[in-house]
Amino acid sequence: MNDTASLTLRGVSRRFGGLLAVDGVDMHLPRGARRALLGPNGAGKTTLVNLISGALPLTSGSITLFGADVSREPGRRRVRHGLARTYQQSKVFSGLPVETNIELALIGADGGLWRALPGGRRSRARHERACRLAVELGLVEQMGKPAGALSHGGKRQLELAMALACEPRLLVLDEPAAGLSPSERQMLTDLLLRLDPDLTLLLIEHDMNVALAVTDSVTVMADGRVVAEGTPEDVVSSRLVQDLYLGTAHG
Amino acid sequence: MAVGAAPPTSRFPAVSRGRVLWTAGGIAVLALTVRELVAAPAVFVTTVLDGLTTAGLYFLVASGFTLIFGLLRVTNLAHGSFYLAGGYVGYSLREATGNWFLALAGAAVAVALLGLLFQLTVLRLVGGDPLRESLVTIGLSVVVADMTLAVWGGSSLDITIPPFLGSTIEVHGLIYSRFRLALLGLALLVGFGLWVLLHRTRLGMTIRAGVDDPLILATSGVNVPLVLSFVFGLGSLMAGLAGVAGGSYLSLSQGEDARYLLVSLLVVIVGGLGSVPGAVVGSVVVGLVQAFAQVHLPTYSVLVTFGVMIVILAVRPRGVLGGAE
Amino acid sequence: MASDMTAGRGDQATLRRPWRAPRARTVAAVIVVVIAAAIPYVTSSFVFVQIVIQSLWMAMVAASLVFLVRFAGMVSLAQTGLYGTAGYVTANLSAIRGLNPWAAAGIGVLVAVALAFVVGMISSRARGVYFIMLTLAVGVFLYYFALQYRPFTFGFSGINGVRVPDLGPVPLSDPLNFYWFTLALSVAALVGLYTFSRSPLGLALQADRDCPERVEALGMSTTAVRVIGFTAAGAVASVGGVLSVWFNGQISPGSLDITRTVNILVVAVLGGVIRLEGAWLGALLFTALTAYVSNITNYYNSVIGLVYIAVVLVSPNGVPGLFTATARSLQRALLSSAPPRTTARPVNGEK
Amino acid sequence: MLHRMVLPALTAIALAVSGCGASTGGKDSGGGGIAGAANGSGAAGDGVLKIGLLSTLDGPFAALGQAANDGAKLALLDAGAQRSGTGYRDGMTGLTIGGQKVELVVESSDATPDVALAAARRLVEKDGVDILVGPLGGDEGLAVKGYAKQHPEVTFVNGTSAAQNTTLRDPAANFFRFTTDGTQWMAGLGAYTVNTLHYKRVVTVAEDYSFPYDQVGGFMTPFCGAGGHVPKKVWVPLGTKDFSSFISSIPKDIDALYVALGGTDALNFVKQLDESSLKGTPIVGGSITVDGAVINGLGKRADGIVSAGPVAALDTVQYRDYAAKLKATFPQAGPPGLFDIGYYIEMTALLKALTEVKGKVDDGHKALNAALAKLTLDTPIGPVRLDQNRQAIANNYLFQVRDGQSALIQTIPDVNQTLGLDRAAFVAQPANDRDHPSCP
Repeated sequence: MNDTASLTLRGVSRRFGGLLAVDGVDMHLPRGARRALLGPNGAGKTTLVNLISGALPLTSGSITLFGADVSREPGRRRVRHGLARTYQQSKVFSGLPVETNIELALIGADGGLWRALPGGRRSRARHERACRLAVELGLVEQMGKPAGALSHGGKRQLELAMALACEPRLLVLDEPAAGLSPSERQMLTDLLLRLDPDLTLLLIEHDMNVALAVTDSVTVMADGRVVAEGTPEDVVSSRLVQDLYLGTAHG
Repeated sequence: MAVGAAPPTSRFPAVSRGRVLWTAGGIAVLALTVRELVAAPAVFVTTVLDGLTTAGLYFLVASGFTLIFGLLRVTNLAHGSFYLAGGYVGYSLREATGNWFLALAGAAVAVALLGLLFQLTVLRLVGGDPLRESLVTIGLSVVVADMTLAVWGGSSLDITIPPFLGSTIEVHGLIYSRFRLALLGLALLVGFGLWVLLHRTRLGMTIRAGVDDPLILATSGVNVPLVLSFVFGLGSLMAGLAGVAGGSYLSLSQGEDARYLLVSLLVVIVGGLGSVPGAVVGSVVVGLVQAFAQVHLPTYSVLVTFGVMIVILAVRPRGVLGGAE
Repeated sequence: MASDMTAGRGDQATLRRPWRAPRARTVAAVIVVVIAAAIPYVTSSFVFVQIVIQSLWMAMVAASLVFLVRFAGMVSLAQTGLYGTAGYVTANLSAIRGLNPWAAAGIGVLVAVALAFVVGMISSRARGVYFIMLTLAVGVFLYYFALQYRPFTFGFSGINGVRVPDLGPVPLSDPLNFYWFTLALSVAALVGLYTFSRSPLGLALQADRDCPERVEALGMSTTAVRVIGFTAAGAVASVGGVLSVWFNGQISPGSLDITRTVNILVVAVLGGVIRLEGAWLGALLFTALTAYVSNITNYYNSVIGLVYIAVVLVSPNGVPGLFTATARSLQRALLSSAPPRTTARPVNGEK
Repeated sequence: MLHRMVLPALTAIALAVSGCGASTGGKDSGGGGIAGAANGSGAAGDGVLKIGLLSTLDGPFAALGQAANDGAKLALLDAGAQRSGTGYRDGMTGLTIGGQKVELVVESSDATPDVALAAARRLVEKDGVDILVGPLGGDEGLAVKGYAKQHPEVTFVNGTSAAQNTTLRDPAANFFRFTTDGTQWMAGLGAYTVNTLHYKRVVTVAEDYSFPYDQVGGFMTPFCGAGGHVPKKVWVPLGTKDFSSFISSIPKDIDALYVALGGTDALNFVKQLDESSLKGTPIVGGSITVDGAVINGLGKRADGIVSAGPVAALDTVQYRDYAAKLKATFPQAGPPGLFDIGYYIEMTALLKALTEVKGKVDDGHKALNAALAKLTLDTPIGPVRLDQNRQAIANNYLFQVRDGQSALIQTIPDVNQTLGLDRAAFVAQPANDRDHPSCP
């Protein structure tokens, strides 16, 4: 069973003072799964993503990435198992050029700083890979700009480029479409559809069009717990979910 | 993202490590206490009193520092200068009017006005960049030091205390200074006043909300610049108050500004920035550590005090009561 | 988190390379070399020794701070403590224990670098104002150590009579030789720091300044990056410490007290924390200011404080920034047809 | 970018190598460090004989520097100079010695050795002074002595700096001190404490730097020799204001406390002492411990305190003249004290020697230095002459506070630096320090 699992959560919980933000979440993502994580604001989705990526330590429970228990590993070690993520609010290196942003991601993907040291900064191969990614994400015009000077959409693209530079086996995206224009959303959807079929995708997204277009299964959270799981059709038609999430989101 | 958030990656869950350290620390303190009590009970009691009364003065200085940081996110590196300026103004008022309480109140108000003036003219110009704000306050401290030297000269000055506070009280053969106890009383009074202000008034609620999350302040409908100026003035007022209280017992001289800035730093480093209860804890820890270090290792006492603080910080970067995050 | 002082405007400048003719840099470099070569022969002895040479070693310490602020977003007030440590070890080993002065200096730098490593470890988790306060506490701790640990530091009096060694047949105690030696080390420090900033480690350090979470999410250790960056800066500061001891022939706790810490900060701010070279300019301005303003007014400390406040307020890029801003507005006024450039005021990061 | 950096580096190195040929080569730098040449070589160079005055007008000891400058300027006024302004930092002109114009230039430190050194360098290398008078503090003196060795072409006359080792060990040939050192200032006190007051067990309380070490050493050497014991020495960190916890650590079974703290610190200490269980313990004071302010502040508690020092309100013409002149010239100054009299004596000695050589220093200061070395003075506080290390031999005085007045009880004449002991044996002892001397 484990050999086909990319991510397994067992009883994952996180407490902030008196608040149980994530409460005993179990989740199983087989390899190649495309999972949407839905739920109203404050349901604990982003906290869950932070627990998975190691940005926050667990209060209890366990996390397995591709068969390895990473519950106690810091975030940067989980990257080696093939995990990459983006953030709800774009986190890019605003003082550095776009090119350097991507190259740094590549350095991280190549085994970190120590391996990169002898090669120096100007590795030709790395530079070419950075260019290819930039082309793919429509950033090639902006390569020399500081990342902080990019538009909102540009930053989202850059984040995605940095995540993809890691050549992940599990990609976790936190609201990648937030704040994008309709055309940018379309581009994003196309890109996500083109991803390697072996790659596992976990996606938090409020835009149902994007979410349902690129995923084949859905997990719904509320108040830190998983309240429903299934195919998009099942979940969207579920009464509970409509009350909980859709009602809130559109109300 | 708040300034100074530690990268939230700890290989171990914070709880278990914290518990081990707390237990170890607790046992060590307990063992030392028992040893002290058995060896020389009178010295022990006096030293604890010294530590606590010192903590009272430190709280008076540091609570203003921590309040200002909590709401404005300004590390006011001129806070020690406000202490010194308060002491000097208090000295002049005491000499002119002969009334110690008038000097206390007058100096506090004068320093509050100085602080307000600085906040309104200079700090607002810097506009919200915490680093540049800290840098500017360093400039102010240089100017205040030079100006106080020009006006009050380089000799140490003593603010004459009211006669009824000038003697000692004796309980079971233990002699102790009335003024030190009064200092502790003043600190408790100010602490209580702060508690009432922060927990029992609308303004206080707003301030506390703003300390927790600056964004709340902006959306709460209050006049934010006004609240910020009020808090800066209040913090300066406390420094001025402390200057008169401290300068009445330990004389005023050039160089005291740096000392009380460091004291404020130590206190908030230990207690956690921005938190008034943290300032209480921090003052007590710093006061007691210093008092015991002076009794047992007088020559290296300052090193011991700083060393303890650095160890605490290395273990808990945001202070004992600082948010764990 | 990104503040005006730490946002990466330097890179914007480098990236605008096509706009700035490369020849201008060559010209600037030649001018600097000519001035540097002429200084010993055109200045009075006092200006040469007390202002030029003194500002050279002071700038090394300030440059380590500028490097940290500019590339790592760390405002470290422990740099004076580090340079003092290197100075004390050098002074004690050579003047008291009679060790070979070069060996003493080497050990001094090593000890200070090791200390920088430890301080970096302690403070790597703290950021922003927490980092300022923690490093200030470390700096003050080192000051009190110098003051109180008499067996090694000789307390308040410090250590006198430190001799300047010879470099082969060249006696460095001669001001002219010392000048070239210090200048060469300054250039080496400058090149070294810039090279570091462009290495993968240096890039990761800047990345950490902008967004530590992302650095971790890319599989790199922010702690390692910060500790190495801090240690590298500490190495430069400690070389400055050795030079200061040789220059003064003595060291005492006053060499690393809070006033000196503030002075180094003033130097960094005057020079602007955008380019490392600014540290040398800031140091030159500062030493000249302290040497001459005291002749004009009794309140020279106030003057220095006010100049400092004014620079922080008016020009985040220090005194050089003042000139560039003036030059740009002049240029704009002259070429009023050109579209206005939005460079003088940096965009305020994530505020 | 990088290659553009390398170019200046290479140039610099190349120039450095060529620079070595031009250098003057292996000059013994004496005190170490980098010495710039003195500006305007001597009076012959610029026609004006410049005297630099270095005291402490910044930082916590600024008040002492103000008194010092009053004293120094009084000596110049005596000789006929005029003030260029009434500020402490203002210089003086208008004096002519042997046809040579004499000017006073003022610099200040904050009592730390490195700032004193920087100020000395400004005076010598920027202002081009021919003679430097100062500094004020003990550790500053040690640093300036080191600098003096680098500048044999400048004459250094001490201010009130009183560290023993400035002149006792490894002295500088061009450094003269017409005031006694911190150890000499204690002459007579230790023996008096044992033999007359019968205090056998005494704990010392002093600040942790070289001047108090010398004071405690000067007290303890004869005190221990006479059979006294010091079970504990409390060294408080510099700048301590709150002594209460230090007081807690003092053993209870003692006869008296020896307190070497300055001015208000002493006042604070005694106040806090009397708020503890050691209330009323007799006090023996250092030279700067018992001044007028302390006596007033302590009231009746001050009665009986014994101390020693080089300045006494003598019933002599010289003293009365001096006190009257000081009062008349500087109305804001206090009564005569250590710092104004110290600087007054040093400056007077210098001017007397300059007059003897008719203001001529263009012989590399040889005549001036010789005149200084054999000078004898009759000062407001008694006769002064120098020993082989150019260190003063002078009277010391023992005082007791009686009815709110510090009364002279004994004069110890002609105290030399080795306190009458054999010089070689005295120098062979460890220098005064935290742990030396010791007699627990």
